[in-house]
Amino acid sequence: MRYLPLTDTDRADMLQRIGVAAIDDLFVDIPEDVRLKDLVDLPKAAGEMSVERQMSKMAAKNVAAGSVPFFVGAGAYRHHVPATVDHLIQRSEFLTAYTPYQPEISQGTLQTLFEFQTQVAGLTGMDVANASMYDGSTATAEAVLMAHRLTRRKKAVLSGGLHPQYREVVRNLSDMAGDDLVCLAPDPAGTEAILDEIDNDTSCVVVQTPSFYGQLTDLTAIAEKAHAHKALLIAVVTEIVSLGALQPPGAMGADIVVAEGQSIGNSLNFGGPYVGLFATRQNFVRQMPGRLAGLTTDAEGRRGYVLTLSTREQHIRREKATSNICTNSGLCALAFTIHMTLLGAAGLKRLAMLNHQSAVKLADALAGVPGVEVLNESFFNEFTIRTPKPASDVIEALAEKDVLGGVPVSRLEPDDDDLANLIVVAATEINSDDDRQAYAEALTEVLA
Amino acid sequence: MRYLPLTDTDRADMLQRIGVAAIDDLFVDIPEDVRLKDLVDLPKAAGEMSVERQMSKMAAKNVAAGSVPFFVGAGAYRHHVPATVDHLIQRSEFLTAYTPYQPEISQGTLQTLFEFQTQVAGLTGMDVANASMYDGSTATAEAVLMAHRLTRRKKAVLSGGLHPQYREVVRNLSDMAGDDLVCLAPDPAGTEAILDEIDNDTSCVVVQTPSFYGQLTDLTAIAEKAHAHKALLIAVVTEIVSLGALQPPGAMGADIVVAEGQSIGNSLNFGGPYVGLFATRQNFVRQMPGRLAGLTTDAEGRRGYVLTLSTREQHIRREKATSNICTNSGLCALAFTIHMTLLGAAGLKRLAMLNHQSAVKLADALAGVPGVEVLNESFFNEFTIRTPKPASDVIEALAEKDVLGGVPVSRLEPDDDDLANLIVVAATEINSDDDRQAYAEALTEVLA
Amino acid sequence: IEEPVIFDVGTAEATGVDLPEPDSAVTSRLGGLERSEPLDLPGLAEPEAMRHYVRLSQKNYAIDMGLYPLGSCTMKHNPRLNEKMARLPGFADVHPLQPVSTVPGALKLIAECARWLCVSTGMEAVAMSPKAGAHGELCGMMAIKAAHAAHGEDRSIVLVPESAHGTNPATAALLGYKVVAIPARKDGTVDPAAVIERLSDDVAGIMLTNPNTCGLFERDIVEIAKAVHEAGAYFYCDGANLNAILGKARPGDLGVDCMHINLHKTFSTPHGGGGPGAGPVVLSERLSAFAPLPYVKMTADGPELIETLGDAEADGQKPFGRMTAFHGQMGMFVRAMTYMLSHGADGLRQASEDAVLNANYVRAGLQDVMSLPFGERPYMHEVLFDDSFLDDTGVSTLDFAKAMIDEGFHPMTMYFPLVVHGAMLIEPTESESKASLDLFVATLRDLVMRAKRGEVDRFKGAPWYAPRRRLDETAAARHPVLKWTPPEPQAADAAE
Amino acid sequence: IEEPVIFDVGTAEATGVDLPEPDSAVTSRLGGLERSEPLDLPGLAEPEAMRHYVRLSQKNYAIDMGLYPLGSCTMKHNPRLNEKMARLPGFADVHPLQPVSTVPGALKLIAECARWLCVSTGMEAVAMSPKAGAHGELCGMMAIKAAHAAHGEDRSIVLVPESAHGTNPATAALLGYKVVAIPARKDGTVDPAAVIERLSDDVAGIMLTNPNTCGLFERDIVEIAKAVHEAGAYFYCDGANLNAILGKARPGDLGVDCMHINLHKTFSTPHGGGGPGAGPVVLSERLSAFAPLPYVKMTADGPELIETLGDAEADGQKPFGRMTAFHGQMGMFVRAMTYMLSHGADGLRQASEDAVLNANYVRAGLQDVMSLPFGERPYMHEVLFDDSFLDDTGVSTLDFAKAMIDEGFHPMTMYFPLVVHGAMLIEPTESESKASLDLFVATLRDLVMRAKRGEVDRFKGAPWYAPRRRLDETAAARHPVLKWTPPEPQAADAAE
Repeated sequence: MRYLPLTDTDRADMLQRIGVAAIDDLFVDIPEDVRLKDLVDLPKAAGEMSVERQMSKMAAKNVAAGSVPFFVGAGAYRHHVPATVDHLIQRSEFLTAYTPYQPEISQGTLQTLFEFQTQVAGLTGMDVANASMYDGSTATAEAVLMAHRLTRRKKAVLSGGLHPQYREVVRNLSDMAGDDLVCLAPDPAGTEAILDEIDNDTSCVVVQTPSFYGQLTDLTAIAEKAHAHKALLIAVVTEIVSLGALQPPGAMGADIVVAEGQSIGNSLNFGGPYVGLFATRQNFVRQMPGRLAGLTTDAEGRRGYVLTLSTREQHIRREKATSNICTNSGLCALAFTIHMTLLGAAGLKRLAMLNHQSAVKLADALAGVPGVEVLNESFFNEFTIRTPKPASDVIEALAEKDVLGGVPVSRLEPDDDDLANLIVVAATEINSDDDRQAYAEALTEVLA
Repeated sequence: MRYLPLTDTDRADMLQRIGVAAIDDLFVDIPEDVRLKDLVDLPKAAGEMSVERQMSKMAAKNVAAGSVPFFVGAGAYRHHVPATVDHLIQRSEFLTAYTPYQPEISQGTLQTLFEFQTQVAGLTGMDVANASMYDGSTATAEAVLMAHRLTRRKKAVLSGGLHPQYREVVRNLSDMAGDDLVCLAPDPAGTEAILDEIDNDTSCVVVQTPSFYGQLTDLTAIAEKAHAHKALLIAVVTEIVSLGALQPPGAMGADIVVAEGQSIGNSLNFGGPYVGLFATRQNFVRQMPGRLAGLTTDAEGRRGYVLTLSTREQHIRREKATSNICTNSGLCALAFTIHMTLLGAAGLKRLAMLNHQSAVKLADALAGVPGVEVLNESFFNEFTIRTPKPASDVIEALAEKDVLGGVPVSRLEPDDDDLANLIVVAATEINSDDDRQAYAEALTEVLA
Repeated sequence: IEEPVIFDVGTAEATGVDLPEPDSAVTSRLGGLERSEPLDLPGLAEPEAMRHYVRLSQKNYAIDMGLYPLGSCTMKHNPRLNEKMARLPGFADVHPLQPVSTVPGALKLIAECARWLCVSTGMEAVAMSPKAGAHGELCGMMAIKAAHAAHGEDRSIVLVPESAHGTNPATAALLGYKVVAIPARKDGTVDPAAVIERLSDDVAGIMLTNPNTCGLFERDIVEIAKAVHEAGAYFYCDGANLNAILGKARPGDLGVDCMHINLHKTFSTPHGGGGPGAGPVVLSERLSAFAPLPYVKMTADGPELIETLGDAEADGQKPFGRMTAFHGQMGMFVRAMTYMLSHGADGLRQASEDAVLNANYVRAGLQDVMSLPFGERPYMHEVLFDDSFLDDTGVSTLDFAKAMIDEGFHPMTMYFPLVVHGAMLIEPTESESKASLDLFVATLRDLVMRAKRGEVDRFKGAPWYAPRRRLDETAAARHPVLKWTPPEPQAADAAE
Repeated sequence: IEEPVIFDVGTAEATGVDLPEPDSAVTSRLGGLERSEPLDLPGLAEPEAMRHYVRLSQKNYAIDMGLYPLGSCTMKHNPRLNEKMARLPGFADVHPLQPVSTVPGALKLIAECARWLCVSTGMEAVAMSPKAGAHGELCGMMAIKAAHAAHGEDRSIVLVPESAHGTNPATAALLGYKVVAIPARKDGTVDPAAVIERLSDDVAGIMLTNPNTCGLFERDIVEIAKAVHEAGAYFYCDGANLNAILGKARPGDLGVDCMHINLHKTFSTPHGGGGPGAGPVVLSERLSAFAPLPYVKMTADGPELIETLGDAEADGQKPFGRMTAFHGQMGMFVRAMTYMLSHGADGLRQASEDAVLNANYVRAGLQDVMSLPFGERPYMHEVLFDDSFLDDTGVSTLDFAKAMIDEGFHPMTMYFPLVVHGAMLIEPTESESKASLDLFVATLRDLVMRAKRGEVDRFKGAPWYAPRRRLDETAAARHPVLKWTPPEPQAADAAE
């Protein structure tokens, strides 16, 4: 087997050195009646060519986003990632390193994390950021837990503009931990009265911007009301590219910003791995979950980086840790920071404008399709349309015409009939005029 | 422009430091009437996404070998290359290094070349090998020149089993250099009387094994006759995998062995870049063209490698050099040596047997097609068939059925009507039973 | 050469991407929320960015450079075939919410990966979505909580051995459980009597690692499982060390109810400097109904994606909820699947055997000079030493580990598990050749001799030959500097 | 850590590939030529192979690590987009002899690449097939020879300036020409009078590098070309330095008849530790008919591949023959095309300007402490110093270069061109930032000061901080060891 360097001769020599007769003599602690003779029902080892064929066959059955006009977003976005990014993250020294617990031989990972943290703090307009979380949805749930710890309250208020699956993740953890939760009704147009839900029991208000439906809302008033009640504002961003054009949550009063960072540097990957961003105020840092890279000096006084504030973490505090998380999304964070460095402020700003313009053009094109209504007056690169037919049927019909036209809201909110005809549609810099036209034409046909 | 780090501010500062007013003040030596204002007729700079689309569009118009039953060989072969090979050759330290003229900071390149040379010498059964040539065809021409230098004769005898394009490359250089050349007629079945052509004017005899047509021949008699006349035997191998199963030319008396190394570690690449292998006897080393890595020690007595015997080369000897070649096919040689190291003797032997068996099965399958005759009794992974129709028509018709069935000899030998119905067919480990069956069925239909 | 931070060298104008000019004819619809302050993030042209990250990478140690004997972390070879497969457009360029009719291959991949995990562990079902090992722990314990709730029970205690990974108590605490510790036996394993003593109808479950963090197989595990089940509780097994027994024993046969699987440890997905991982949780028949959303169901018509409560209930399931948006770490499933297909049943078993063989070979090579807290007995995939062999040398476990860096090795896991003093946990994995282990053993023996000969300074000052000398972690934690800030003059301005 | 050679660690049994068992039912048809002696090549399992090559790579310097100021070699940034495009299956997985009907995109690529090369150099045609720069030189000189032959002439002399690359005289000699040297003017350029003096009806052509190897543009080139043409000879231009003038001047306008283009120098295909390169040759109208086979012709119906003499003659061409099997360095064409599309006309021009700007910036930064043999005049893309600034220091050019290694830089080109004593030829390329050049200049200034201060030992012993100290090249050449041989005891056996 190509991955196993021991030869049979080696094995025999080694058993002798150990002083046992057979390999099973090392497995004696496994009760004999449960010791396996073999793994049945599974095939034997296969060569690289054979494995590649089997995998490629499965892959070929999927419609790759790049092969069709593609407008699916709703929390994951297709952007162009420079070839340099994927090349660099595959370097052995990044790809096959462990968590940088030995900082003297992990400065590469540590410095990139330090730079990543600085970029995330800058982007979100916050004081500090951690070294990343699993993804945006779990980061949101962790933010709620963090708010509960900080406020010593247990009630979170979730906006109806929050991604439904994010809501479910928060709900699940709240339910399991016995916390309270107020979830507002789905809010495509951004008209919910969330201020009315904030009271002195409120630990935090969780608002997504742009909302799941694409709507843009100024969070300032929500932050003010929350702060007046000593509650925290958690801002959720699922399209991080938007912060190239939009006011950052930090500037609107957010106390914690969580985001899905997939859009920068990472592929769609059918939903994972992604990279959660997590930023907060300086004074909350010791309640922030996740890893942190910090600056220090070595024995010769040279600048260097280490993992720090680990006393918050489970391997020190065990049941008193800020979270049970003991990893980050290191390689995805690396992809993020490399792509972000290539973009720079100038590149990100332009990228954001191209995304917005792509969406504006698409919105205009779709608004011209008979029977279609665009629900959002302001949006970034995503918006919601209402069609005269059930959205799931429309999307299927579009797919048959090789247009992937967005996400039917009913897929995520199956129980609300009012939402049955809504589609969340995203456009990015990858979409050409041809793509947009193909969509409008296909939609016209489907609705005819 | 993403590849140009200077900003306009930098440029202005630098011009000032240099002491000129404008960039064109540095171009004053170009006569003003031929100085360009702009490159017309070519498009402007394009972003990565745009370039990727343009290139992908061109690529998509070609039928990739991996997408169809594929039996094309004739000097380039499709084998499975482990993913590790391509990963490693893309490491910055290998990919973006120059010729190792500064050995102290080039030990990576130099040691791999030293290992490569050892592998090539071992495979071919020769004493020494160089650090690679452009490809098999140019290596063949260089071998002939080397033989001329060694024998101080000017007449080369080329077997009719030599790849026609190799023959043309040798012929071109011979013509241009004013040397003599005897080219035997195309010899599909290996029946030519080459011994009769060897005389006391002969510098070298050039024989391909397996021949262009797939035929296997024992070179021993040719070597004996050549040596009896103080001529040299140059053995040419276009399918290097064959040496996993076959007697190496060195064991059959060859004085120089040249080969195309593409089969190990390298893709088809529509014909290039490939990697020429070049091996010879110890006493001929100072007349061998091309680079050589040699062992030495450093100032602390540690083992190390350098480019050596460069006094043969053009940068020292100028018009007296062994060749005008001043490069090798470094990265392709690296791919070769990595793949060869992964294979090892055991892997190469097995790979060779799988290739041979694939060809035997294919020969039997095609021999069963009405009207088809297999011309070679012994072969490695390639053989020649005769069909009742013109080969070029047959191959086109097969292509329309999505079978790439080999090379019509007439494509390379258009002037010989006897060859018009011959097809050179290759089978490798990539071909499955399904592939072979598809070929036989398609051929049956085409010939019906 | 010192590598500057991007903030020292980049500027907000510079960029390493070329994008078309925005269309001036398009009117923005940003609702007045345009960014008001310019973003101050540096950009670098592509050549500079390339060098920055290449040079930084060269300051890292990695598996591809040498032995990485981190006990319990399982740093094994990461095949590049896995990376290649994960980048096939049909896997990498597929959106989690594009129509299910356009992703049958992706669903098939998840289903196949799930099948391999179930079959090889002898379990009924698997929750694929957890994002990492700790997330899988959370998922497993949620399934247990959901199961108790479904039976109308509200149990408050979880039993956790002292040797457990810190995530175990942290996970239990996160769900509101009270953690009761089980002390280790003298031989490093859990005493069934100690478990039975603590079992009650208020105990929700036990969290056990097997093989445990001392590298030992819990030989009374079947008895413990039986007792746990009889008390109406569930048996959570931390699967961090599954790589020692794959193909040799199935957790399902041991009485395990749920177990997370770290795909990066057992199935070679890359550690990537700290993630991403993936933590699918295999579930016994008793718990399988509670698996979270979403999941892929194999039907005669092919794989079917169940992502809503309604569909799950129609399928007879009672999912406790959702662990994450979308479907889990697809990219890791692809890599793990590639690894599993490559090894096959025979290769997986051989890998476990080689891992155990390698660990015991290291034990045999070092047991006379280092100290084995539990004696010279067979270990599984990792071997635990304590620091008593360093008594009176003045060299600490930390010093010893840092000195290994100077010899070209990554240190082993230190000070874990907590059950012994100055723990050194060595896991070579199956990826090491005999020659590699021989060099490692010889090097460690040499270091031990040096420590015993009194070369204390060499150890205290180590590492000497790394990109950095020993770093001051205390100072970093006391005054955390977590991001770059402009140098002083500008800092003064910004502070106004 | 010393990296062993594979022959020390691998065995003939070990392998890093898994292949199916050969089919025992198949009878071999190898005609009795089966290998009789077992092949003795070592194999390594994949993890070991990975480490071997990763560790070896870490002993290399590379552009991706820092400035690589090798004059005349043009070590510029290699975009990874080029690598990605070259690996598209439609380019990488296409056979040179598969039916032409199945490769219209590949032919289009060659035709497009050819078009860009012709347009940007102002030439009529291009021979795409030469495999490298020196091969392109050969091709160009063959075209000249063929043209003379077509006119019934058999000229025997080629003029080559002293400053030429060694390949120029080697190429001419290979074709049987007698090489006549043209001395350089005091200012480093070619004197038209010296050329005219040597022209005769026996002169086949002149081989000139422009910009020349001193980094200077041959300002009398138009006059020289005119004289050459009037003598019935052809003007071969060595295109190694095309990267200095692309978009600023077109060789066609200068009177050039043929010029090879090193795609790796001007169009950023990777140097790969010494190749592969690619050396397409652009040809003037006077030579275009003689371009070798094969070539791609653009027709209204798309690209057409001409690969036989018959087809070429039908096309009105008189190809002199064939340079190589197949169609040339396709993989390099793809990379160069990607680079050209990325830069566009404006970017190519800007790159030349930046290359020249950077070289002159280095000149300005060093001219007061190092010595410029041709004075403080504008250079093109590279600047030539000589060693007179080291007079009386006891430090040689070689020492100085090796000391640069200790400062983290690759040395410049040394002892070339031959026209000055102790030449040091520095070419920073357009890929360097101002900050990078500032650091380089400061470092060199510091080294100069140290040399002048008499720190000779530091230089003589350099490099101190490289993977190897100075290597004994003389010993290597005196007793060449070109391959690994088994250690002594076995060697004794084998020698029997």
